[in-house]
Amino acid sequence: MTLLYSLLILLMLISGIAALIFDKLVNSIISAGMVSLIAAFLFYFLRAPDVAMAEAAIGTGLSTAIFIITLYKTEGRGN
Amino acid sequence: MNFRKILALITIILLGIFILQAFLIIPEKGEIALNNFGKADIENRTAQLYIDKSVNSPNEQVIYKESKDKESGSANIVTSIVANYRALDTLGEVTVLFLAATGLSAILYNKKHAKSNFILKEDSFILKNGIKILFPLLILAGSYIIIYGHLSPGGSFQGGAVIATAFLLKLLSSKEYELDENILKIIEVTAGVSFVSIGLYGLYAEGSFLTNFLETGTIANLFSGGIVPIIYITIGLKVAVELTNIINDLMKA
Amino acid sequence: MIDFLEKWSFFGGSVLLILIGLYGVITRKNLIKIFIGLSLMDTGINVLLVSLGYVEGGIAPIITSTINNNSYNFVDPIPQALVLTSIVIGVAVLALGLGVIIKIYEKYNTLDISEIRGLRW
Amino acid sequence: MVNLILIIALPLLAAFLIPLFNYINKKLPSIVVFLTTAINLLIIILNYNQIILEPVIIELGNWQAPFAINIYVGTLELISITVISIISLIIAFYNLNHSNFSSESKFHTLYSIIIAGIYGIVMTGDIFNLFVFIEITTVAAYGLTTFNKDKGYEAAIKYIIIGSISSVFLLMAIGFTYSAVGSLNMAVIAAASNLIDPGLVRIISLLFFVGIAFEAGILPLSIWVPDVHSIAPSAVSSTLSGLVFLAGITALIKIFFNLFADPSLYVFLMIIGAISLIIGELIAYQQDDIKRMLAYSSIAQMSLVLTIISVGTKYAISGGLFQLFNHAILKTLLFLTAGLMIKYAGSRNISDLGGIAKRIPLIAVGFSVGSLGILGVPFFNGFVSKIMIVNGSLNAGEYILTFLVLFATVIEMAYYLKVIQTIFFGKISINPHKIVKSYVPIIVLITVVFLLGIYPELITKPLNQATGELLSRSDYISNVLGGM
Repeated sequence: MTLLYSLLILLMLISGIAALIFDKLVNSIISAGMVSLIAAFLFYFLRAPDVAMAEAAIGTGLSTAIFIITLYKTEGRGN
Repeated sequence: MNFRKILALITIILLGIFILQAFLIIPEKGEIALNNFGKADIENRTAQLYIDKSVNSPNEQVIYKESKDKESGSANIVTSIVANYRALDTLGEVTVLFLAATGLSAILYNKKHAKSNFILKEDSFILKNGIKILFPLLILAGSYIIIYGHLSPGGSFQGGAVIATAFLLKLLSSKEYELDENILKIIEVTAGVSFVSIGLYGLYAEGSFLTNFLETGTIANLFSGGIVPIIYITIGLKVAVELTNIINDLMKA
Repeated sequence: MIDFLEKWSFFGGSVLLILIGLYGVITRKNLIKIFIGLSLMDTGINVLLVSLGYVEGGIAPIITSTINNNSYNFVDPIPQALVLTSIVIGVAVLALGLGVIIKIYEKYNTLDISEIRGLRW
Repeated sequence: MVNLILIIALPLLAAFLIPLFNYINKKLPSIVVFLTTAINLLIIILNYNQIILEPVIIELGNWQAPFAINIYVGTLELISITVISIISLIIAFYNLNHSNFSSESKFHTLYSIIIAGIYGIVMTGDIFNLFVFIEITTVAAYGLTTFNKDKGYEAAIKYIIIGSISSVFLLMAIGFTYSAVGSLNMAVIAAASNLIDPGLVRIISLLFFVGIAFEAGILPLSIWVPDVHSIAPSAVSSTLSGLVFLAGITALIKIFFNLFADPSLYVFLMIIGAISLIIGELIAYQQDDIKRMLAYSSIAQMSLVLTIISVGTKYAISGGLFQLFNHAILKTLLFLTAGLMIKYAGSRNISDLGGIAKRIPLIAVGFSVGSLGILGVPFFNGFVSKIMIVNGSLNAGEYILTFLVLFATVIEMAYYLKVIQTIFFGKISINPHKIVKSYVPIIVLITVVFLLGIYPELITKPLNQATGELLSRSDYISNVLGGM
């Protein structure tokens, strides 16, 4: 079990770094959403179902959505 | 790697060492330090009182579907903290959300009644019809999560976010769909005012702001917890409306 | 090895995530990237807070038909309540910030802070 | 006795109702906000005599004191909320006529909530609640900054980024404290603080410092201050500079005196404060933009207050607190009058304000009164507090500090007198851009300045009591915890 957590956390850190490195902003935003999603799993493993639901609904869903909308309104308008 | 990045890296590493050493401190006898992972000492934390529901009343066992009239009747202990023991925090949090929505609409204020220009090139058949089916289901799920927030995982924030997501999808799916801002405004005002009014009624009736002035009922019944479910419904409405407002404003910007 | 991971993976990982976010905020030039960094920091602190309240072998703090009384070994509910608050506050600030970003883009037609007067540093 | 929680609850209620009021009449929101601030002042006056006798602890939701959120109002908090309510009333009055923004009702909503947040920061006795109120205040301030459609966005984005980073560290401090102590109540933490490992205390209090100091105007974290203060509408800059800083410093005092009273921390605070003081004054001296100058001067003043308070003797602390309240009153006056002068002249540069006193004498006099008060000229309220600060640092044997304070005053004198000279004796070079009128707020503020200058006992007596309370932590702990 410990190994699973550690792998997930490692994956979270990698996605976090990736979110900052990617050139295309869409990829960054999706990576950041990935971090949130993994965090939601971690909350579930930490026996915090309430927080896991909140993170999944707000962090993964809505934050990513408003990032994408902002991107579309700004630099992504052409694409 | 230019100079600034190296400087930033060094700062971050120093900061990391500074923070991480907090976990390394091994307390001497009689001293306290951070708990190790998995070793949270709940017995001596305020949390134990919340779990036992014994802040004001003597410590008795809380039993599923049997214990009656505990000081805070909700079976989900996180909910009882959010909506009852620490309800002022939650009022503040809803206020922050309200502030963000208000500030955002002031920032993106347009005199002309703008239409959402965040649209797909043409209405996709699958998206449009899929969302037609999904929309009521999401609203239903969101409402369920809010209403059962004091019994099962979930609550007003999660449910409110789900409802807002439903409206987000609806806005995405079609050009014609528009939210009625007056109705949103009415719900917003009603939810916010009723939250504060519930608190003020507690002040009037029991002498303290945000008191649980209703019977708390039997643990784990739908109608239990006193004001907890009522507060949760008002928060849920407020959160849903504010998040919908935020999305709507951003899309119309 | 397993012992080390068990003790450190949550604490160390969440602190590292905060630091990664902070590094991004300091070094990135694009405003959206900066806000991605901020949201990484938020996620990191949330994981840290919840893991400070974790109890080994504990169960979620909800009384249900199987966990039918309060004598079980629950995890700490207070950090969870705090994190719920912090998540919502985080998204509120994020939305406000992104709204401002849209306005800045309207004015300067760029999101690069090195090209925006008043944000260069 | 009226429950003091109302001063937080009523502005929130008013703010939630404002969309409705706005629907009825466009003028109504500003009047409602004005009325709530007036009612708040009334509530505080009704409670004044009781709280001065003994601190009041308000248990929210009827939960026993240390186990849920409670609000603690001692003498220090009482003086703070009194000053806050008076100033917020004056600014609300000013807003009645001077808030012609494109979305006016939203401005009043945000203003009403920021006041509630400031009261909350000052009064709360729970660290997480403190975080929530700090967030309320800052998010409202982000919104208010953007009401300047011209340059407000860049300033706001800077503010948001720094604010978010700080709030992460504040949350970390709260998490660490909870993990060690097992409670979020300030009194419980204070009682347990001797047991915490001293290394951990240092880490936690530094994190708290990073989390709060950005709201208190201490330099390394307050690089947003000059941008935001100079660009925001005048009513907002005076709220931010006068009231938010006051609340931030009060929160810092609570953390460093009530929670973790570790003398080694005071040295750290003193050094940070002294550096920030000198840098602030030197940059202020170079400014030509009048509001930017005032903003840097605010940073310097706040650093001065922090430095003097961290000397730790009774006399020095009273002096520092007195200066804090004086600063709140004076900066409100300065920012309001500076804003009016800018509106009249159509320019923010000091050199363009030459001879403005001949056109709008009252406003120019108001500005000069504020400047002379900050400098500490006799018969102005800043005089007594400056004397107390100098004496306090001398008595404590901190001669270097005394020298730095005097040196800072000299720089201050240079730039404030330069402005006064320009607006009174400069060559008239302005053609009126816009007619401005605002008599009542300025006259009231000038009266308060002279009142406190001539009868300083009005505030020094309760201040001494407040300092006594601050220095006796055991009383604070036993007040909240009762006989535990």
